[in-house]
Amino acid sequence: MTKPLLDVEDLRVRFHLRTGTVEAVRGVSFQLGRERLGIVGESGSGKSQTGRAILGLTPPPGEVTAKRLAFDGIDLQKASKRTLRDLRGGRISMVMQDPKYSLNPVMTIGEQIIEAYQAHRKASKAEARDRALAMLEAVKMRDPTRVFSLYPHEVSGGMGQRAMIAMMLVTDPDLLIADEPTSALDVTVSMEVLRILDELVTERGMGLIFISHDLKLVSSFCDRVLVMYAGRVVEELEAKNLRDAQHPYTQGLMRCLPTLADDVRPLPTLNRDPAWAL
Amino acid sequence: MAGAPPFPQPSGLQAWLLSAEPNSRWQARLGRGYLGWRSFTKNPLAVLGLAIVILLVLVAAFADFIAPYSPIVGGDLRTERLLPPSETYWLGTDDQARDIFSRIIYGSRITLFVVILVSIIATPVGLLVGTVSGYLGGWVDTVLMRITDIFLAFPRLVLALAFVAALGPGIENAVIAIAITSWPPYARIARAETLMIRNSDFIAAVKLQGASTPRIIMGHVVPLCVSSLIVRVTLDMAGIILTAAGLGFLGLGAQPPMPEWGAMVATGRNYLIDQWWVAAMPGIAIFVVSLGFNLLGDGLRDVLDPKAAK
Amino acid sequence: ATPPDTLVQAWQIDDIITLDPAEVFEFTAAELMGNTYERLINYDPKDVSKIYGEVAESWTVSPDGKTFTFKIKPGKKFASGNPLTAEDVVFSLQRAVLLDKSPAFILGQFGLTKDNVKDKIKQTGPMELTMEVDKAYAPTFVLYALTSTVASVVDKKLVMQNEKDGDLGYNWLKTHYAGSGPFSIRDWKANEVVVLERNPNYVKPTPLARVIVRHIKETATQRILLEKGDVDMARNLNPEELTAVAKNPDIEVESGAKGGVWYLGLNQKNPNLAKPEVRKALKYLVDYSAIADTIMKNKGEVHQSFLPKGFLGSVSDTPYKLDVAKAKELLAKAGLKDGFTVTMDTRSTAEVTGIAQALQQTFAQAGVKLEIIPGDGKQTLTKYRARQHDIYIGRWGADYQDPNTNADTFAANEDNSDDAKAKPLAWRNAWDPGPLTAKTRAAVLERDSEKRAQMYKELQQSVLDDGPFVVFLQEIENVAMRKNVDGFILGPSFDTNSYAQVTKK
Amino acid sequence: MTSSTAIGSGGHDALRFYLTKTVQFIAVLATTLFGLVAVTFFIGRVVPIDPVIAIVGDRASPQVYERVRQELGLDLPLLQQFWIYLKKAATGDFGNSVLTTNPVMTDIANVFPATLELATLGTLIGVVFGIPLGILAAVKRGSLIDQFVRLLGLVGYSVPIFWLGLMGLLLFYAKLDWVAGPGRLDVTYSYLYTPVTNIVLLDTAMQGQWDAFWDALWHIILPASLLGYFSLAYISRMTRSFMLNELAQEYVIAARVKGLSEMRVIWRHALRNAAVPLVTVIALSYANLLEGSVLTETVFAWPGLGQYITNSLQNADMNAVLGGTLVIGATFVVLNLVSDLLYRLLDPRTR
Amino acid sequence: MLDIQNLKVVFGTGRLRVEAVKNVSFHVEQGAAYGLVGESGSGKSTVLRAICGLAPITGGRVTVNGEAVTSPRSKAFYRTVQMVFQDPYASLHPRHTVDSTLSEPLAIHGEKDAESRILQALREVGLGPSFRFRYPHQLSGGQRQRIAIARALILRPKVLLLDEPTSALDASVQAEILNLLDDLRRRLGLTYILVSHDLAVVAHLCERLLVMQHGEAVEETTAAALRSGAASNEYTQSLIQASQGFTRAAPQPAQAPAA
Ligand SMILES: Nc1ncnc2c1ncn2[C@@H]1O[C@H](COP(=O)(O)OP(=O)(O)OP(=O)(O)O)[C@@H](O)[C@H]1O
Ligand SMILES: Nc1ncnc2c1ncn2[C@@H]1O[C@H](COP(=O)(O)OP(=O)(O)OP(=O)(O)O)[C@@H](O)[C@H]1O
Ligand SMILES: [Mg+2]
Ligand SMILES: [Mg+2]
Repeated sequence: MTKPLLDVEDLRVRFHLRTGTVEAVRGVSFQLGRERLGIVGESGSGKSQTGRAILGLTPPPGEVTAKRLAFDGIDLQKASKRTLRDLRGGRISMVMQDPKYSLNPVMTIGEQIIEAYQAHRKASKAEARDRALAMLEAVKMRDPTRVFSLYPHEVSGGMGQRAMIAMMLVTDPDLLIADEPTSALDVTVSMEVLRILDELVTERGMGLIFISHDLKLVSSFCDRVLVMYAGRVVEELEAKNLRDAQHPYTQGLMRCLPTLADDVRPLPTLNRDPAWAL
Repeated sequence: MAGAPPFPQPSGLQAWLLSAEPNSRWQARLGRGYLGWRSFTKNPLAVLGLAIVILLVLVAAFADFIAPYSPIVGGDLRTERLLPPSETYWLGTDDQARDIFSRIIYGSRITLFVVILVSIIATPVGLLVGTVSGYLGGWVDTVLMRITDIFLAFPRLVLALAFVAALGPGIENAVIAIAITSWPPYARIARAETLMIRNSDFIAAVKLQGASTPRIIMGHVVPLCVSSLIVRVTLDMAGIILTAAGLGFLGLGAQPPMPEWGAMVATGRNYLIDQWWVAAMPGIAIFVVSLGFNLLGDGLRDVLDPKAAK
Repeated sequence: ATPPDTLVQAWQIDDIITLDPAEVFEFTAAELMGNTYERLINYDPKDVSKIYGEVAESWTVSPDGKTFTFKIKPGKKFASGNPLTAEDVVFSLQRAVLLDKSPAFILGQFGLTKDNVKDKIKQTGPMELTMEVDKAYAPTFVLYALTSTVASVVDKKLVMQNEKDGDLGYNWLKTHYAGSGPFSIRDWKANEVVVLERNPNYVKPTPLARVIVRHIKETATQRILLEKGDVDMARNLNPEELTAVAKNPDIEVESGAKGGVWYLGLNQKNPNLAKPEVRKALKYLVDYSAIADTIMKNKGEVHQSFLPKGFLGSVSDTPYKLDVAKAKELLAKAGLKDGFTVTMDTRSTAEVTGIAQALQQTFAQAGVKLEIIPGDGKQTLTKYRARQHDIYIGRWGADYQDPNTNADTFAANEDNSDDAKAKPLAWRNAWDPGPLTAKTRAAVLERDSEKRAQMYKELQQSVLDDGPFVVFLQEIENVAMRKNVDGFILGPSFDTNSYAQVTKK
Repeated sequence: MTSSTAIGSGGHDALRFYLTKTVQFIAVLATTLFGLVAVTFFIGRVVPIDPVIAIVGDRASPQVYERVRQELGLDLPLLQQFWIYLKKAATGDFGNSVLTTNPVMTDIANVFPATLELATLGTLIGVVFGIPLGILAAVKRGSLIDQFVRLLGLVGYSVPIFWLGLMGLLLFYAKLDWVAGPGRLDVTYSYLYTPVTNIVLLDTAMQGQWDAFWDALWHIILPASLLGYFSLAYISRMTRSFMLNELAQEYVIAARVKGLSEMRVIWRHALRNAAVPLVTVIALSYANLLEGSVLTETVFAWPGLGQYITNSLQNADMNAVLGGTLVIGATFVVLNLVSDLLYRLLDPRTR
Repeated sequence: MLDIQNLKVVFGTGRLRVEAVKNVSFHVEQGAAYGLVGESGSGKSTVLRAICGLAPITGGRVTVNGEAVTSPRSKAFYRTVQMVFQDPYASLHPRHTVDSTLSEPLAIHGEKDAESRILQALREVGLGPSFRFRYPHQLSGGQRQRIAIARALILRPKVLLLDEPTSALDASVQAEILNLLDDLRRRLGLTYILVSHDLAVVAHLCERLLVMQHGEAVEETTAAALRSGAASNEYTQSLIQASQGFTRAAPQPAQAPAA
């Protein structure tokens, strides 16, 4: 890792609300190369907000600060709107949790993919179409031409999620942020989707941030894992070492899951230590 | 909770109100109200709206003390008629040599009366029809919605006019007529809302407790539709005042010499170009009050309607 | 701006429901009929007592006073080109009686009925006809009746060409024209416009080629159009608007007294109003001059007897004026020292409501609480005709130029029972005028004008003293017009407003 | 799964779907109209105005009065009257208007196009200005422009229309001379063309009477703008709220993630979705303009349906009132249907 | 305790007809816990909803305690069978406090003693009296689910239908709820039917389970069999596979994803 693809230092996201200020992300730092980085943590621990802040998509009352927030040497905080827009979708993409809500319901899947492509590449309609079809094929869509002209509500969750991936990868980005890309899907289908993502990373050398609350999944899928708690990274470790995590929080999370393998009863629960949040 | 505590440390009464562990129903309710009030007061326009409405109520209550002249008995027709605003008559006088300011002050009572009466007639009707129709579905829904459609498709004026004609003119009947023409949209809103609610798990849960349909509608569905209806009704207030004015205009609303604002504007129509104040002053009053209700409605929407408050 | 050969008027014409002169009874339509049809005889709008032949060259009355013989002017032509002969006149008069529409009673009161009209009105030569009446009426009474719209001469040939199912062309003429007046009616679009065009066959062709009447409901709109010069005349301006436009150097306001009076009808079924002292007290509780000078400025002048000025025998005395003390005294005498509450059915037009509120204030000074029940015209009228009102505030216009028209309704009531056949105003207010009925009947038979005038004066005096009518204004009609319009005649009745001589400079 | 059913839906299914829709629509139309007729008819009987007086006037003799009463069938039992009316109405005969003596439908054919013309142009103006304003307000929520749009809307809600109308006439017609005065057309042009549709703009344009066309446009622009303003007030407000709703959706974020320009995100994505409920709003505001333009029509001497109905009602001209009410009701139902169809067209989920 | 024979549930008609459940049969003894697993849309929830009358029974038979259920269900039925829903955020009325949510069933059934019963119910699900007057928005997801369970238990039912009671919750909270359910069953002698897509959760709580796919019962098996990895059915096998986490060089799954 000579020069990291993404360099984040002391990232903070605050929401100034009527009821006070909520700090959703509190000083997250990490570096990312061309690898699979997992971010895990409980609901509300700031995983999604971290991902969105990188893309500059923090919703309105939010405020983002960071000591450093650089992508491939480009300072994302100082970049012009134009540059940001070119980066977004062009070099950094994001796959979101639920295809049901994140695909525009009134546009066909094909249109949406073409649109993403044409936003960044000068291409004729026909070229873009070919490219979109190729992309649909790349995500193992069985009948790309048919899916191309379907509306989001006409495809199943798994197909939708694959369409979403196709849409986000059509421009060959260097970095993909996947925010719980499979949690809306059935287990069997989600394995399919993960396999596609995995192939893309290994074949294209893309950087991947994989956000999930499923530790089992992250440990088996990613190279490296950040464990977040209350807006902070409490532990960072190699995925395969997750079982040997040091932090009691991580340990607790690992242990409280029931497994097929052994039948622990009662299940151990997590005793939150206020000190973790500090 | 992630991050810093959302509220600055509260104290005393505030703490009691905001307690996450209320000790009684009352405390829970008040606490909820207080939270709503807090988010309401953060919106200066909504507060302005509320202030206007409160002012209206106060003016109506203390009209006797505020108004310098009689709203009914005019001055000398020869010398005090159609005078422009001056120090004696702040807002001028009308064609019957009456003080427009005093009339507006007293008119606030009628306005308030109309607005309140229409809302307490039309809202429950719309609410009931909408929730029952939405909740029961099937042929009940078809029949009720067809009726609603008929009333919606009716030229409002025809209905109101005919109704007033049947009952005889007068402000009370005008109010009933307006109420009759204004419930259908409320029914529609309530129905749409009910359709969303009726398949939700918490309704399924009460069903599983063996609750009867009326109980579910009244105790569980209606409370959730009320807030969006309240918002809609406050937003409709201006329209209601103006419709009352419109009926007054056709001689079917308030009876002369009642100082009903709409009727005053209507009279002023004859003097619009040269004696502008006769129509303009009550017109401004209507505008201000509508503005008040509208702002209030917008503010309430943010507090009561979770969908709109994002 | 308007074309120089066209007169454009802004006018509320939504009361027009027919163009058949045998049926027309509305102010607007009557005026249009006056300008488009001719009658057997007519009177000089400047001096009502001067009667002249319009279609008739001359006439004679038989010694027994029952047969009138008319000679028709030769060489007259209808707008259609058909010659106008005695046959047309006979047809027109018979037709009016046979159709028996609202105004038919004007002819009917001389004993002409559907059954006998063919015998009573007869053509006696190509240019001569006779009409027989049932009693020896004052001749002016008969002649004035013949000046009314219902006696207009229609083009028999044209009308009968359009007859269907023996309707005497009624359904056709409702929306068409078959006359011989200065103008012909080219087009009528209900609630929108009426277009009149010069009738080239008229004896003295009109200077104007066209008269266009636009229906403008809103008076303020009429005023704006007039000031802008997009109409030449505005017909319905309200008092304030008249005062305002009068200041405009390009506009002048012409006014003339009309044969209409404003009155309150006091229903005698109401026990309070039935007391003579109360009736009188109320007459003292109207601020006549204030109303005439302010709310009804330019629209009416104080007048208290039932015959308008200009009618034979009209009384112009105004004995009553606002006198609260006197009214209180009278009320006390009636046992109503603390006043009483009474309702008044009021048309919800600006002027009526204005008057009503002014009355409310003066009545209140003597403790009479007047509650106004607003309603639109037809509604209040329905109630009035059913004798369900307390007080009705209304306007009464003369149907023809003879004093009998008002005496018959204000001072006569043959049968005061609820199901009476005739329902004059006296009946509507449940008033039995006693001997006044007989006096009214006698007056129409009096052939001596002087004596006849005296009889009407007495009738008026009686009603003024004791009747259930508080007459307070005589109507004035105003026309605001551009200065360049000349020659418009504002006659004493609505059908005598004439555009025949109008020119535009 | 959903996808297979969607694909499986061939032309046959679609045909059946539209067939049932049509049948449904006719049923709805019929019941609504029947309801309207029934209610109006019986209202007509309780109105305390004697329809006979409206015809014969105040001075008619008792015989005339009685005869007319019988001619109108008012002496028959109520239900029988209703039945007779229904039978005639079914054959398209709505009787004659008492006031104008024409068959009611002829009258309405004359006045309705005038209102239609006005309301259509008004809605057009409302849409053309209201939607962009609403979008702007939503995008810049809480900004000055948002407040401005709100104020604009409020004024639209709370100012009496006749006041605005007369002020508009005074300013733009009398003082500034920018527009023509009240009425539909200058008298000099009224006889230059033959009325076919009775929509003056259409008739004159089709007959190549361009001077008349411009004059008509000149006349309609002020009242249409006025109505347009009221529909703008409503449409902009609704647009704002729909847009706020859409802008908060995930797919909008997804569109931003794609790197689309803000313009494209707003117009192509959010608005395209907001358009779905907006269609209904526009249809509704159109319907409101159609029936609610009475006062505008009065001020601008516009011979339209609103005036016609009011006038008829005040004169107990019940045939005319019934006819007018039916036309408005039918329009309402048709507008509902059209917005339904558009809804279907705009939202693939409902197809 | 509970017997389902050839249950069939059909929604809608014509174009909109969906056969959500086709010929499903199973039997649950008193005091047992029975699991239903399967992917999304396989009809698990529908089975539960059909049992308690929230979905129509188009065909087949449902007997509770030896008696066939009636439509509409009798009040007595609701005292026997209660249900806990998947989403704790949606299953509580947003305008009702915990107190009114819990007193509603008591009021409906005319139970006295509401005060103490509510406090007891709260205690049973491990919440103190301080939660009594809170609104749902003042509770965390896990706490809400506890309230939902308390509501289901307050009428002392014998059968509890659990529709993915933990799938909306974080892993740590899931553990708490699972422990609670386990504990309650033992203490109150309840009968459970648990729906989940998570094999591990079902195996943790239930002895026997039914695997469902496309509305049909694919295989009935036991938790023990699952743990040992024994499954006769390919689909069950793939479910077991997937529950182990991601495997990089895994063979193509036996069952293609729905498309
Ligand atoms: N628009 C917003 N306004 C206020 N607070 C917000 C907003 N969005 C998120 N937050 C807060 O920020 C915190 C972190 O949220 P985030 O969405 O990153 O959590 P997460 O780790 O992705 O959780 P989940 O697993 O539930 O998706 C939460 O406490 C949340 O309440
Ligand atoms: N009320 C309803 N109307 C029509 N179809 C329905 C209805 N409820 C469920 N369905 C359909 O029935 C099928 C089974 O649904 P069900 O909710 O039982 O699945 P599930 O196994 O519980 O899935 P999940 O794991 O997503 O909860 C689905 O195809 C669903 O679309
Ligand atoms: Mg998240
Ligand atoms: Mg389910």
